[in-house]
Amino acid sequence: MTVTALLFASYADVLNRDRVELALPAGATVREALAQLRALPGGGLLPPAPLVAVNQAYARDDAILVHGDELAVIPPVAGG
Amino acid sequence: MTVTALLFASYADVLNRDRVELALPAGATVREALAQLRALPGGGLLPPAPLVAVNQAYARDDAILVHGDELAVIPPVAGG
Amino acid sequence: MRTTIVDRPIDPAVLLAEVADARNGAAILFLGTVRNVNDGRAVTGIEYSAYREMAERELAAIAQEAAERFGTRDIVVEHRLGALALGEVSVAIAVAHSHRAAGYDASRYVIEELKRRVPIWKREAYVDGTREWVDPTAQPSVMSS
Amino acid sequence: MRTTIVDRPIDPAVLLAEVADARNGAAILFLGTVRNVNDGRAVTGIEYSAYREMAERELAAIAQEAAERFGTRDIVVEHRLGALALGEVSVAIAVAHSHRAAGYDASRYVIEELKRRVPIWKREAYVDGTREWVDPTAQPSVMSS
Repeated sequence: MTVTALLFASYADVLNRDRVELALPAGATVREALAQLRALPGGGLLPPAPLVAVNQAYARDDAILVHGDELAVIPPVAGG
Repeated sequence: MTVTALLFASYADVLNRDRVELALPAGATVREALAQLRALPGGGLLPPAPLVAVNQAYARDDAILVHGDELAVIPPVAGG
Repeated sequence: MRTTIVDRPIDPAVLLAEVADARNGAAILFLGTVRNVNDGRAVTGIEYSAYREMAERELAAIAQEAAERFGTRDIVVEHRLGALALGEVSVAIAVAHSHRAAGYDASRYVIEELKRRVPIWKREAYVDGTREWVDPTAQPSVMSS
Repeated sequence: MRTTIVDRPIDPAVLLAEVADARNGAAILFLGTVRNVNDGRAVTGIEYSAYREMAERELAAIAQEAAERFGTRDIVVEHRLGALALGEVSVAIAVAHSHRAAGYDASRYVIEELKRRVPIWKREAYVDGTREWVDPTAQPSVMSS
Protein backbone atom coordinates (compact mmCIF):
# COMPACT_ATOMS: atom_id res chain seq x y z
CA MET A 1 0.00 0.00 0.00
CA THR A 2 1.01 3.63 -0.43
CA VAL A 3 0.97 6.34 2.23
CA THR A 4 1.79 9.99 1.61
CA ALA A 5 4.13 11.46 4.21
CA LEU A 6 4.08 15.23 4.63
CA LEU A 7 7.01 17.12 6.15
CA PHE A 8 6.94 20.65 7.50
CA ALA A 9 9.20 23.42 8.71
CA SER A 10 12.47 22.09 10.21
CA TYR A 11 11.61 18.48 9.24
CA ALA A 12 11.15 19.47 5.60
CA ASP A 13 14.54 21.21 5.85
CA VAL A 14 16.43 18.20 7.20
CA LEU A 15 14.90 15.82 4.64
CA ASN A 16 15.10 18.47 1.93
CA ARG A 17 11.58 17.74 0.77
CA ASP A 18 8.01 18.29 1.99
CA ARG A 19 6.37 15.15 0.69
CA VAL A 20 7.35 11.47 0.29
CA GLU A 21 5.31 8.58 -1.09
CA LEU A 22 5.97 5.54 1.13
CA ALA A 23 5.39 1.94 0.02
CA LEU A 24 4.41 -0.07 3.11
CA PRO A 25 3.10 -3.60 3.80
CA ALA A 26 -0.59 -3.91 4.67
CA GLY A 27 -1.15 -3.38 8.40
CA ALA A 28 1.91 -1.16 8.82
CA THR A 29 1.86 1.30 11.68
CA VAL A 30 2.97 4.92 11.97
CA ARG A 31 6.17 3.64 13.60
CA GLU A 32 7.10 1.62 10.49
CA ALA A 33 6.41 4.62 8.26
CA LEU A 34 8.66 6.77 10.44
CA ALA A 35 11.41 4.14 10.18
CA GLN A 36 11.28 4.46 6.40
CA LEU A 37 11.55 8.25 6.65
CA ARG A 38 14.56 7.91 8.96
CA ALA A 39 16.30 5.78 6.32
CA LEU A 40 16.15 8.67 3.83
CA PRO A 41 19.08 11.11 3.48
CA GLY A 42 18.81 13.51 6.43
CA GLY A 43 16.17 11.32 8.09
CA GLY A 44 18.52 10.57 10.97
CA LEU A 45 17.92 14.13 12.17
CA LEU A 46 14.24 13.48 12.90
CA PRO A 47 13.61 13.15 16.65
CA PRO A 48 13.00 9.68 18.14
CA ALA A 49 9.25 10.17 18.62
CA PRO A 50 7.91 13.10 16.60
CA LEU A 51 4.30 14.20 16.74
CA VAL A 52 2.28 12.75 13.87
CA ALA A 53 -1.15 13.25 12.37
CA VAL A 54 -3.01 10.77 10.18
CA ASN A 55 -5.50 12.37 7.83
CA GLN A 56 -5.21 15.66 9.72
CA ALA A 57 -5.84 14.32 13.20
CA TYR A 58 -3.14 13.70 15.82
CA ALA A 59 -2.34 9.97 16.06
CA ARG A 60 -0.22 7.60 18.17
CA ASP A 61 2.75 5.81 16.69
CA ASP A 62 1.00 2.43 16.94
CA ALA A 63 -1.90 3.61 14.74
CA ILE A 64 -2.39 1.28 11.76
CA LEU A 65 -2.18 2.96 8.36
CA VAL A 66 -4.31 2.14 5.35
CA HIS A 67 -3.69 2.73 1.67
CA GLY A 68 -4.04 6.38 0.72
CA ASP A 69 -3.53 7.76 4.24
CA GLU A 70 -1.91 11.14 4.68
CA LEU A 71 0.75 10.93 7.40
CA ALA A 72 2.03 14.31 8.61
CA VAL A 73 5.18 14.52 10.71
CA ILE A 74 4.71 17.56 12.89
CA PRO A 75 7.59 19.61 14.35
CA PRO A 76 6.97 21.42 17.66
CA VAL A 77 4.19 23.84 16.85
CA ALA A 78 4.82 27.57 17.27
CA GLY A 79 1.66 29.37 16.26
CA GLY A 80 0.30 32.50 17.86
CA MET B 1 -15.83 75.48 59.89
CA THR B 2 -17.42 74.77 56.56
CA VAL B 3 -17.27 71.48 54.63
CA THR B 4 -18.72 70.95 51.16
CA ALA B 5 -20.68 67.70 50.88
CA LEU B 6 -21.11 66.29 47.36
CA LEU B 7 -23.93 63.90 46.54
CA PHE B 8 -24.13 61.65 43.49
CA ALA B 9 -26.50 59.41 41.59
CA SER B 10 -29.18 57.86 43.86
CA TYR B 11 -28.00 59.90 46.89
CA ALA B 12 -28.40 63.14 44.94
CA ASP B 13 -31.89 61.94 44.00
CA VAL B 14 -33.02 61.22 47.57
CA LEU B 15 -31.68 64.53 48.91
CA ASN B 16 -32.80 66.33 45.77
CA ARG B 17 -29.48 68.18 45.49
CA ASP B 18 -25.89 67.39 44.55
CA ARG B 19 -24.09 69.74 46.92
CA VAL B 20 -24.58 70.98 50.50
CA GLU B 21 -22.44 73.37 52.53
CA LEU B 22 -22.22 72.02 56.08
CA ALA B 23 -21.36 74.15 59.12
CA LEU B 24 -19.52 71.91 61.60
CA PRO B 25 -17.61 72.43 64.87
CA ALA B 26 -13.81 72.24 64.66
CA GLY B 27 -12.63 68.62 64.95
CA ALA B 28 -15.85 67.16 63.58
CA THR B 29 -15.58 63.76 61.91
CA VAL B 30 -17.13 62.32 58.78
CA ARG B 31 -19.72 60.66 61.02
CA GLU B 32 -20.94 64.02 62.33
CA ALA B 33 -21.13 65.43 58.81
CA LEU B 34 -23.21 62.42 57.72
CA ALA B 35 -25.54 62.99 60.68
CA GLN B 36 -26.19 66.53 59.42
CA LEU B 37 -26.95 65.21 55.95
CA ARG B 38 -29.40 62.67 57.42
CA ALA B 39 -31.27 65.48 59.11
CA LEU B 40 -32.03 67.08 55.74
CA PRO B 41 -35.30 66.32 53.88
CA GLY B 42 -34.83 62.89 52.28
CA GLY B 43 -31.64 62.30 54.26
CA GLY B 44 -33.24 59.43 56.12
CA LEU B 45 -32.97 57.39 52.93
CA LEU B 46 -29.16 57.43 53.06
CA PRO B 47 -27.76 54.05 54.16
CA PRO B 48 -26.38 53.67 57.71
CA ALA B 49 -22.72 53.62 56.62
CA PRO B 50 -22.23 54.94 53.10
CA LEU B 51 -18.84 55.04 51.39
CA VAL B 52 -17.22 58.46 51.67
CA ALA B 53 -14.27 60.25 50.17
CA VAL B 54 -12.52 63.28 51.62
CA ASN B 55 -10.77 65.45 49.05
CA GLN B 56 -11.16 62.69 46.44
CA ALA B 57 -9.70 59.83 48.45
CA TYR B 58 -11.74 57.13 50.20
CA ALA B 59 -11.91 57.80 53.95
CA ARG B 60 -13.22 56.15 57.14
CA ASP B 61 -16.14 57.60 59.04
CA ASP B 62 -13.90 58.54 61.97
CA ALA B 63 -11.69 60.74 59.78
CA ILE B 64 -11.45 64.29 61.16
CA LEU B 65 -12.53 67.03 58.77
CA VAL B 66 -10.93 70.44 58.38
CA HIS B 67 -12.32 73.69 57.03
CA GLY B 68 -12.71 73.61 53.26
CA ASP B 69 -12.72 69.83 52.93
CA GLU B 70 -14.71 68.25 50.12
CA LEU B 71 -16.73 65.33 51.51
CA ALA B 72 -18.22 63.06 48.85
CA VAL B 73 -20.91 60.55 49.78
CA ILE B 74 -20.46 57.71 47.33
CA PRO B 75 -23.27 55.35 46.29
CA PRO B 76 -22.31 51.79 45.29
CA VAL B 77 -20.10 52.31 42.23
CA ALA B 78 -21.20 50.78 38.94
CA GLY B 79 -18.56 51.69 36.36
CA GLY B 80 -17.42 49.49 33.53
CA MET C 1 0.18 54.95 30.05
CA ARG C 2 -2.99 57.01 29.78
CA THR C 3 -6.33 56.97 31.60
CA THR C 4 -9.12 59.28 30.51
CA ILE C 5 -12.76 59.94 31.30
CA VAL C 6 -14.40 60.90 27.99
CA ASP C 7 -17.73 62.29 26.82
CA ARG C 8 -17.54 60.98 23.26
CA PRO C 9 -17.56 57.55 21.61
CA ILE C 10 -14.53 55.35 22.33
CA ASP C 11 -12.46 54.18 19.35
CA PRO C 12 -10.74 50.92 20.33
CA ALA C 13 -8.28 51.24 17.41
CA VAL C 14 -6.84 54.38 18.98
CA LEU C 15 -6.12 52.57 22.23
CA LEU C 16 -4.56 49.59 20.45
CA ALA C 17 -2.31 51.91 18.45
CA GLU C 18 -1.19 53.66 21.64
CA VAL C 19 -0.05 50.47 23.36
CA ALA C 20 1.61 49.00 20.26
CA ASP C 21 5.37 48.56 20.57
CA ALA C 22 7.76 46.13 18.89
CA ARG C 23 8.91 44.95 22.34
CA ASN C 24 5.44 43.50 22.94
CA GLY C 25 4.28 40.06 21.82
CA ALA C 26 0.70 40.39 23.00
CA ALA C 27 -2.02 43.00 23.25
CA ILE C 28 -5.28 42.50 25.14
CA LEU C 29 -8.24 44.80 24.63
CA PHE C 30 -11.24 44.71 26.94
CA LEU C 31 -14.45 46.45 25.92
CA GLY C 32 -17.43 46.89 28.22
CA THR C 33 -20.61 47.35 26.21
CA VAL C 34 -24.22 48.19 27.00
CA ARG C 35 -26.29 45.00 27.27
CA ASN C 36 -29.94 44.76 26.29
CA VAL C 37 -30.83 42.77 29.41
CA ASN C 38 -29.75 43.21 33.03
CA ASP C 39 -31.09 41.35 36.04
CA GLY C 40 -33.89 39.98 33.87
CA ARG C 41 -35.15 43.38 32.65
CA ALA C 42 -35.07 44.63 29.05
CA VAL C 43 -32.74 47.63 28.87
CA THR C 44 -32.94 50.36 26.22
CA GLY C 45 -29.87 52.41 27.23
CA ILE C 46 -27.62 53.53 30.08
CA GLU C 47 -26.62 56.92 31.38
CA TYR C 48 -23.20 57.06 33.03
CA SER C 49 -22.18 59.76 35.50
CA ALA C 50 -19.16 60.18 37.76
CA TYR C 51 -17.42 62.06 40.51
CA ARG C 52 -15.20 63.08 37.71
CA GLU C 53 -12.03 64.38 39.41
CA MET C 54 -11.87 61.42 41.78
CA ALA C 55 -12.68 58.94 38.99
CA GLU C 56 -9.74 60.30 37.02
CA ARG C 57 -7.46 59.95 40.04
CA GLU C 58 -8.58 56.41 40.83
CA LEU C 59 -8.25 55.29 37.20
CA ALA C 60 -4.73 56.70 37.03
CA ALA C 61 -3.85 54.99 40.32
CA ILE C 62 -5.18 51.64 39.08
CA ALA C 63 -3.15 51.84 35.86
CA GLN C 64 -0.05 52.69 37.88
CA GLU C 65 -0.65 49.72 40.19
CA ALA C 66 -1.13 47.40 37.19
CA ALA C 67 2.09 48.70 35.63
CA GLU C 68 4.04 47.95 38.80
CA ARG C 69 2.47 44.57 39.49
CA PHE C 70 2.52 43.18 35.97
CA GLY C 71 5.53 44.86 34.41
CA THR C 72 4.30 46.96 31.53
CA ARG C 73 3.62 50.65 31.05
CA ASP C 74 1.68 50.03 27.84
CA ILE C 75 -1.73 50.50 29.43
CA VAL C 76 -4.45 52.83 28.12
CA VAL C 77 -7.93 53.13 29.65
CA GLU C 78 -10.92 55.21 28.58
CA HIS C 79 -14.29 55.33 30.36
CA ARG C 80 -17.16 57.15 28.74
CA LEU C 81 -19.85 59.20 30.50
CA GLY C 82 -23.27 60.34 29.28
CA ALA C 83 -26.12 58.55 27.52
CA LEU C 84 -25.10 55.33 25.74
CA ALA C 85 -27.20 53.22 23.40
CA LEU C 86 -27.30 49.42 23.36
CA GLY C 87 -24.04 47.90 22.18
CA GLU C 88 -22.03 51.09 22.66
CA VAL C 89 -18.66 50.88 24.42
CA SER C 90 -18.64 52.28 27.96
CA VAL C 91 -15.07 51.31 28.86
CA ALA C 92 -12.00 50.20 26.91
CA ILE C 93 -8.79 48.85 28.43
CA ALA C 94 -5.81 48.17 26.19
CA VAL C 95 -2.74 46.43 27.62
CA ALA C 96 0.33 45.30 25.72
CA HIS C 97 3.06 43.14 27.19
CA SER C 98 6.06 41.15 26.09
CA HIS C 99 4.25 38.02 27.33
CA ARG C 100 0.57 37.22 27.15
CA ALA C 101 -0.07 35.75 30.62
CA ALA C 102 0.96 38.96 32.38
CA GLY C 103 -0.96 40.98 29.79
CA TYR C 104 -4.20 39.13 30.53
CA ASP C 105 -3.62 39.48 34.27
CA ALA C 106 -3.01 43.23 33.97
CA SER C 107 -6.18 43.66 31.89
CA ARG C 108 -8.20 41.71 34.42
CA TYR C 109 -6.73 43.71 37.30
CA VAL C 110 -7.70 47.02 35.74
CA ILE C 111 -11.33 46.10 35.03
CA GLU C 112 -11.88 44.45 38.43
CA GLU C 113 -10.39 47.40 40.33
CA LEU C 114 -12.26 49.88 38.13
CA LYS C 115 -15.55 48.19 38.99
CA ARG C 116 -14.65 48.02 42.66
CA ARG C 117 -13.55 51.57 43.36
CA VAL C 118 -13.84 54.13 40.55
CA PRO C 119 -16.75 56.47 41.44
CA ILE C 120 -18.87 56.04 38.33
CA TRP C 121 -22.60 55.29 38.36
CA LYS C 122 -25.06 54.14 35.77
CA ARG C 123 -28.78 54.58 35.42
CA GLU C 124 -30.51 52.04 33.21
CA ALA C 125 -33.55 52.90 31.11
CA TYR C 126 -36.04 50.06 30.61
CA VAL C 127 -38.53 49.28 27.87
CA ASP C 128 -41.42 50.21 30.20
CA GLY C 129 -40.06 53.78 30.35
CA THR C 130 -38.73 53.60 33.92
CA ARG C 131 -35.14 54.31 34.93
CA GLU C 132 -33.08 52.99 37.84
CA TRP C 133 -29.62 53.46 39.31
CA VAL C 134 -27.73 50.19 39.16
CA ASP C 135 -26.53 48.87 42.52
CA PRO C 136 -24.08 45.98 42.02
CA THR C 137 -24.10 45.36 45.80
CA ALA C 138 -27.86 44.66 45.83
CA GLN C 139 -29.22 41.12 45.80
CA PRO C 140 -30.19 40.10 42.26
CA SER C 141 -33.93 39.74 41.75
CA VAL C 142 -35.51 36.30 41.57
CA MET C 143 -36.03 36.77 37.83
CA SER C 144 -32.33 36.81 37.02
CA SER C 145 -31.27 33.83 39.09
CA MET D 1 -18.23 31.71 15.19
CA ARG D 2 -15.50 31.89 12.56
CA THR D 3 -11.90 30.65 12.42
CA THR D 4 -9.73 31.45 9.42
CA ILE D 5 -6.14 31.05 8.29
CA VAL D 6 -5.33 34.16 6.23
CA ASP D 7 -2.53 35.38 3.98
CA ARG D 8 -3.20 39.09 4.40
CA PRO D 9 -3.01 41.61 7.24
CA ILE D 10 -5.48 41.10 10.09
CA ASP D 11 -7.90 43.94 10.85
CA PRO D 12 -8.92 43.68 14.53
CA ALA D 13 -11.89 46.00 13.98
CA VAL D 14 -13.45 43.43 11.65
CA LEU D 15 -13.26 40.72 14.32
CA LEU D 16 -14.69 43.03 17.00
CA ALA D 17 -17.60 43.94 14.73
CA GLU D 18 -18.31 40.26 14.08
CA VAL D 19 -18.64 39.35 17.76
CA ALA D 20 -20.63 42.45 18.70
CA ASP D 21 -24.16 41.72 19.92
CA ALA D 22 -26.44 43.65 22.26
CA ARG D 23 -26.72 40.53 24.46
CA ASN D 24 -23.03 40.88 25.32
CA GLY D 25 -21.62 43.05 28.07
CA ALA D 26 -17.95 42.37 27.37
CA ALA D 27 -15.65 41.82 24.44
CA ILE D 28 -12.06 40.64 24.75
CA LEU D 29 -9.62 40.92 21.87
CA PHE D 30 -6.26 39.18 21.98
CA LEU D 31 -3.57 40.14 19.46
CA GLY D 32 -0.31 38.27 19.01
CA THR D 33 2.32 40.53 17.47
CA VAL D 34 5.84 40.07 16.17
CA ARG D 35 8.39 41.00 18.87
CA ASN D 36 11.77 42.51 18.16
CA VAL D 37 13.53 40.23 20.65
CA ASN D 38 13.09 36.51 21.33
CA ASP D 39 15.25 34.36 23.58
CA GLY D 40 17.75 37.20 23.80
CA ARG D 41 18.24 37.62 20.04
CA ALA D 42 17.28 40.69 17.98
CA VAL D 43 14.56 39.68 15.53
CA THR D 44 13.83 41.47 12.24
CA GLY D 45 10.75 39.51 11.14
CA ILE D 46 8.96 36.16 11.22
CA GLU D 47 7.75 33.83 8.49
CA TYR D 48 4.73 31.72 9.44
CA SER D 49 3.82 28.48 7.68
CA ALA D 50 1.26 25.77 8.44
CA TYR D 51 -0.18 22.37 7.67
CA ARG D 52 -3.02 24.44 6.44
CA GLU D 53 -5.95 22.01 6.20
CA MET D 54 -5.22 20.55 9.64
CA ALA D 55 -4.60 24.00 11.15
CA GLU D 56 -8.04 25.06 9.93
CA ARG D 57 -9.62 21.97 11.46
CA GLU D 58 -7.87 22.37 14.80
CA LEU D 59 -8.72 26.05 15.03
CA ALA D 60 -12.37 25.32 14.33
CA ALA D 61 -12.35 22.54 16.95
CA ILE D 62 -10.81 24.85 19.55
CA ALA D 63 -13.43 27.54 18.95
CA GLN D 64 -16.16 24.94 19.24
CA GLU D 65 -14.70 23.67 22.53
CA ALA D 66 -14.48 27.22 23.89
CA ALA D 67 -18.08 27.87 22.87
CA GLU D 68 -19.28 24.80 24.76
CA ARG D 69 -17.13 25.29 27.84
CA PHE D 70 -17.64 29.02 28.29
CA GLY D 71 -21.11 29.60 26.90
CA THR D 72 -20.77 31.94 23.94
CA ARG D 73 -20.76 31.45 20.19
CA ASP D 74 -19.40 34.96 19.60
CA ILE D 75 -15.84 33.83 18.90
CA VAL D 76 -13.79 34.82 15.85
CA VAL D 77 -10.16 33.80 15.27
CA GLU D 78 -7.77 34.68 12.46
CA HIS D 79 -4.18 33.45 12.14
CA ARG D 80 -1.96 34.90 9.46
CA LEU D 81 0.68 33.05 7.43
CA GLY D 82 3.61 34.38 5.39
CA ALA D 83 6.28 36.97 6.12
CA LEU D 84 5.43 39.40 8.92
CA ALA D 85 7.31 42.51 9.94
CA LEU D 86 7.96 43.63 13.53
CA GLY D 87 4.79 44.69 15.30
CA GLU D 88 2.46 43.06 12.77
CA VAL D 89 -0.42 40.96 14.05
CA SER D 90 0.02 37.20 13.62
CA VAL D 91 -3.13 36.10 15.45
CA ALA D 92 -6.31 37.80 16.59
CA ILE D 93 -8.93 36.26 18.88
CA ALA D 94 -12.16 38.14 19.54
CA VAL D 95 -14.62 36.82 22.13
CA ALA D 96 -17.80 38.49 23.31
CA HIS D 97 -19.84 37.30 26.27
CA SER D 98 -22.68 38.44 28.46
CA HIS D 99 -20.22 38.40 31.40
CA ARG D 100 -16.56 39.33 31.41
CA ALA D 101 -15.08 36.53 33.53
CA ALA D 102 -16.21 33.82 31.10
CA GLY D 103 -15.14 36.00 28.19
CA TYR D 104 -11.58 36.29 29.50
CA ASP D 105 -11.48 32.56 30.20
CA ALA D 106 -12.66 31.71 26.69
CA SER D 107 -10.06 34.03 25.15
CA ARG D 108 -7.32 32.47 27.24
CA TYR D 109 -8.48 28.97 26.35
CA VAL D 110 -8.34 29.67 22.62
CA ILE D 111 -4.82 31.13 22.63
CA GLU D 112 -3.39 28.43 24.93
CA GLU D 113 -4.89 25.58 22.89
CA LEU D 114 -3.86 27.27 19.64
CA LYS D 115 -0.26 27.40 20.82
CA ARG D 116 -0.40 23.82 22.06
CA ARG D 117 -1.86 22.02 19.07
CA VAL D 118 -2.48 24.03 15.89
CA PRO D 119 0.16 22.97 13.34
CA ILE D 120 1.70 26.34 12.56
CA TRP D 121 5.42 27.08 12.57
CA LYS D 122 7.47 30.20 12.55
CA ARG D 123 10.97 30.95 11.33
CA GLU D 124 12.57 34.01 12.86
CA ALA D 125 15.00 36.21 10.94
CA TYR D 126 17.74 37.85 13.02
CA VAL D 127 19.75 41.02 12.59
CA ASP D 128 22.84 38.97 11.73
CA GLY D 129 21.03 37.63 8.63
CA THR D 130 20.45 34.11 9.96
CA ARG D 131 17.05 32.43 10.23
CA GLU D 132 15.82 29.73 12.59
CA TRP D 133 12.68 27.69 13.18
CA VAL D 134 11.28 28.46 16.63
CA ASP D 135 10.95 25.45 18.93
CA PRO D 136 8.89 26.37 22.02
CA THR D 137 9.72 22.96 23.55
CA ALA D 138 13.47 23.66 23.50
CA GLN D 139 15.28 24.90 26.60
CA PRO D 140 15.72 28.67 26.49
CA SER D 141 19.28 29.80 26.00
CA VAL D 142 21.27 31.16 28.92
CA MET D 143 21.01 34.66 27.44
CA SER D 144 17.25 34.89 27.86
CA SER D 145 17.04 33.58 31.40
